[in-house]
Amino acid sequence: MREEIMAVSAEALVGEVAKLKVLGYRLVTLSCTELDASNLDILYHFDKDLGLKHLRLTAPKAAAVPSISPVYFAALLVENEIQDFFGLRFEGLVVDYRGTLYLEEEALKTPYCRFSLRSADQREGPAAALDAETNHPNAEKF
Amino acid sequence: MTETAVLILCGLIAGPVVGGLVSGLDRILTARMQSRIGPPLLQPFFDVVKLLAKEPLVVNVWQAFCAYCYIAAASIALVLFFLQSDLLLIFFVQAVGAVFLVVGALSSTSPYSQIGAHRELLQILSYEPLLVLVVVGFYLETGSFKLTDIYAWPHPMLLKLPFLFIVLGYALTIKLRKSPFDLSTCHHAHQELVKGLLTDYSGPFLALTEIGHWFEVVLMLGVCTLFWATSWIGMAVLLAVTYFLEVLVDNVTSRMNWRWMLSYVWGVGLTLSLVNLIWLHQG
Amino acid sequence: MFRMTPNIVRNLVVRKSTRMYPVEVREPFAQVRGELFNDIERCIFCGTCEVKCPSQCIQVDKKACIWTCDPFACVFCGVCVDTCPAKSLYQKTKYRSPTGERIIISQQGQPRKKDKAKDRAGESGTPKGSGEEKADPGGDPAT
Amino acid sequence: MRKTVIPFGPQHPVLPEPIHLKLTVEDERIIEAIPNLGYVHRGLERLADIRDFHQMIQVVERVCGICSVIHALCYCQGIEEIMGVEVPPRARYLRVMWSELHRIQSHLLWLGLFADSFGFESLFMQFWRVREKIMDISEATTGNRVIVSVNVIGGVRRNPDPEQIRWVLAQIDWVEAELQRLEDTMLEDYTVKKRTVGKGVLTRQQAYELGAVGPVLRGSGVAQDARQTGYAAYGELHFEPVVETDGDCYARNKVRFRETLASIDLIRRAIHRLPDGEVRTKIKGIKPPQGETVNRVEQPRGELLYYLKGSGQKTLDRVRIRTPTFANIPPLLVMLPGHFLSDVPVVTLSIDPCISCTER
Repeated sequence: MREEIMAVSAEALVGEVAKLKVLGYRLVTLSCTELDASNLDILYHFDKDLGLKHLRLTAPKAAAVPSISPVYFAALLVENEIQDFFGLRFEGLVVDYRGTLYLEEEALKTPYCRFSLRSADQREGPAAALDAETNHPNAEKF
Repeated sequence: MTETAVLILCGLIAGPVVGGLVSGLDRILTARMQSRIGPPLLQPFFDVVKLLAKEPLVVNVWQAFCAYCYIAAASIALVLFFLQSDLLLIFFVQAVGAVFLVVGALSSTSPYSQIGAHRELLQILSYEPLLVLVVVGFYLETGSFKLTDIYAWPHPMLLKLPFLFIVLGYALTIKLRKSPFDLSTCHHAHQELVKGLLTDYSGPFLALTEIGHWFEVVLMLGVCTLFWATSWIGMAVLLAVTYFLEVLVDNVTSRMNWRWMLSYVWGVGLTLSLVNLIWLHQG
Repeated sequence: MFRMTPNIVRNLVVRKSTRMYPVEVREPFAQVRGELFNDIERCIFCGTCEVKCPSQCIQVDKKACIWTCDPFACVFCGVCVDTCPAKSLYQKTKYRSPTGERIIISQQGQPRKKDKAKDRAGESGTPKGSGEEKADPGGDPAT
Repeated sequence: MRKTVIPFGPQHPVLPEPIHLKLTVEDERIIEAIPNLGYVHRGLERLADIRDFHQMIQVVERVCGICSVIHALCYCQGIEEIMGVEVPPRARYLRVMWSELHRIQSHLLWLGLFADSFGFESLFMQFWRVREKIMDISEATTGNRVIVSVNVIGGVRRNPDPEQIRWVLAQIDWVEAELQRLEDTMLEDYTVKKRTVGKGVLTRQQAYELGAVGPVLRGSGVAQDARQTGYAAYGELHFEPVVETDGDCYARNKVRFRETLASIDLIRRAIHRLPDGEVRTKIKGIKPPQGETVNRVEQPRGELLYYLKGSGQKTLDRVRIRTPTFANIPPLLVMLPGHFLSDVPVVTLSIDPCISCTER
């Protein structure tokens, strides 16, 4: 890629993003790619005066990633989308569809992952129940 | 007695036939104004026949009842007009029909239908006072509410009531469901309320409301003829010009909202009526 | 308020923009990518079109020399025509007319031999003299 | 009146495409709008796993019918960048010509739909009548009307001859004349202004922070247009973005109308400077793309972003498409509350929603 890419860790992510916002950057979007069976690669694209800047986060599928939607409201749709398609959890989403933005309740999760496809009945297990408990309170509304 | 029977029959036939033809002409003229070829003249009849042939499906029985009441009231109003009855009575019967249409829409739970019904009530609220003022104008000029007396009046009414004719034009635009007043429902179901008031009417009952609408169109055009009742040619020319202008206005304006309609129709309509009435009174 | 009026009045007098479509059809432009045809006599059954087609609407049976196309899956992109080495594929300038039945175009060709055999057999039944194309109504959507 | 929830869509006659908005209304006034997507989701990004990188051109064209050339252009530019393919100058100019033709037809389509959203049917018909001419130009020069399939990796597939170019110029003159006839109505008519001025206001600050793109962003006074980066031949055509400052539906309407005229101008300039020569670089023998890139172009609806990643195989590892409508939905959610139900179509259409794009 021609532009500058900066690697970030999950802990430092929100801080870095907030810094970029102060500098006057605009969130373009997030791109998620599956690297292997347990890792995802998330690129955060930012733009200022037609120049791009990227943050790269390598996220394990099992762990949740802090949401940047409290900083950039515009991130809510794309984070929900990644949640739908890659099964990654984002913590602290301003509007959390809980994986139903695109998919129906009964649909298989993670349709965009090549390496693993969690089946529907697996989702019903205790892990899913735990997921539901720790969800954002806003989620009840939708 | 036979004369009365013939007149009643005339009214009952003229409503659907003339109304449908006017509607067909309207569609052709609109198409030409938009540089299209448009449908054949008889298309409205084809549409209605197709609707009548459909399986009746009702949201609830009330709605079906209301559709029958609406067409009954609309046809009675037109028959009364053919019988040269009292203008006030005619408008009263017509208003009853309009209200039944609203009640039918309110009886369903669809939000589109509900909001459409509310808007229709607001429309009735805007045009009914204007119609009453037009009738008052006739009374001040001729001294009677009877149609026989108005038709017998020797001078064309338009020369004495020009502003009231414009006011009637507003009412006509609302009644014909044309832009900028096609708020509660419009002819092509392409607005934010889908088909608004008529969303939940379907099949034969939608056909009934359409035929009822034709009766009302003929009635309103009949009221327009009162403004040049002295000669047939005058009547025809007046009707043609009025309807052409209606279609033209429909094609050069966008749909407005009901707040604008209330303020504009009442503001301009009432002012024009008052000016005309005062002028009549002075003269 | 009535700024649209001149346009409206003008439309009343100038020619209409629409036409009575199925009755009156405009002349197609010269380079239009319309319906896809295979000149089966020139086809060498190499299978390039099958590989290149983005909508995978073409199947080529190299051994039996059968060229099959699902015209309903074709997206008229013309990639097969561009890449055909034998130039046997071509597109007419007319579009396929609407139909109520699903059809699969299946053409039987001859393997390329030194001596040109003139007679070709249809795949099954309905042997058309020209052997141009055969439509199986309600054929199995093989794609 | 108590609170009512109105299901606006997914099948609604005013909306050309299926987006579902749950509108909570109180007395016809919107309190809250919640979108729901997924009605036309086709998973085209995943198709990259089974279609090779040449076939993906036809796939990405189908992300959105209205801006197919520009999708293919963005994709091809990305692949060309990874593979290091140089595009011949004539092809770059032709790409500009077809992109701008597509922008015109998309804007004309939108102008018509926008007129329809406030119930101005005859204006709708007029814009679509003019648009038909652009479709004819597309059909005559590329072979297809909407999804024209003219871009390939390394150039373009059609090379119009001088006579065809002259014909295009004549047709474009006709389009410009017709548009000027409609300008007065679209921008000055009392009823049109009444329905659009002050509706759906988005301040400069809001538009920038919510990530709005395209005419929504430029209607709020931010002069940002991906064409300024000078991709294809835009760098040589002295491109200037069209900007309005009011940030309401009327401003966006005006931006799109002026952009349509600007596009006509750009086509003229591109044709005027059209160089001779080849239109396609042969890429036989070059290895399939290996590496990643982000490419941005300007669609009629706004900035389009492609993230492409390949690992030297025939199929790409990842094709990520961020369409402009996707970026414009958060601003829409901010714009809707406070308006009346009758303004919902106007405000919604003012972002030019392309839901098939959004859901890919």
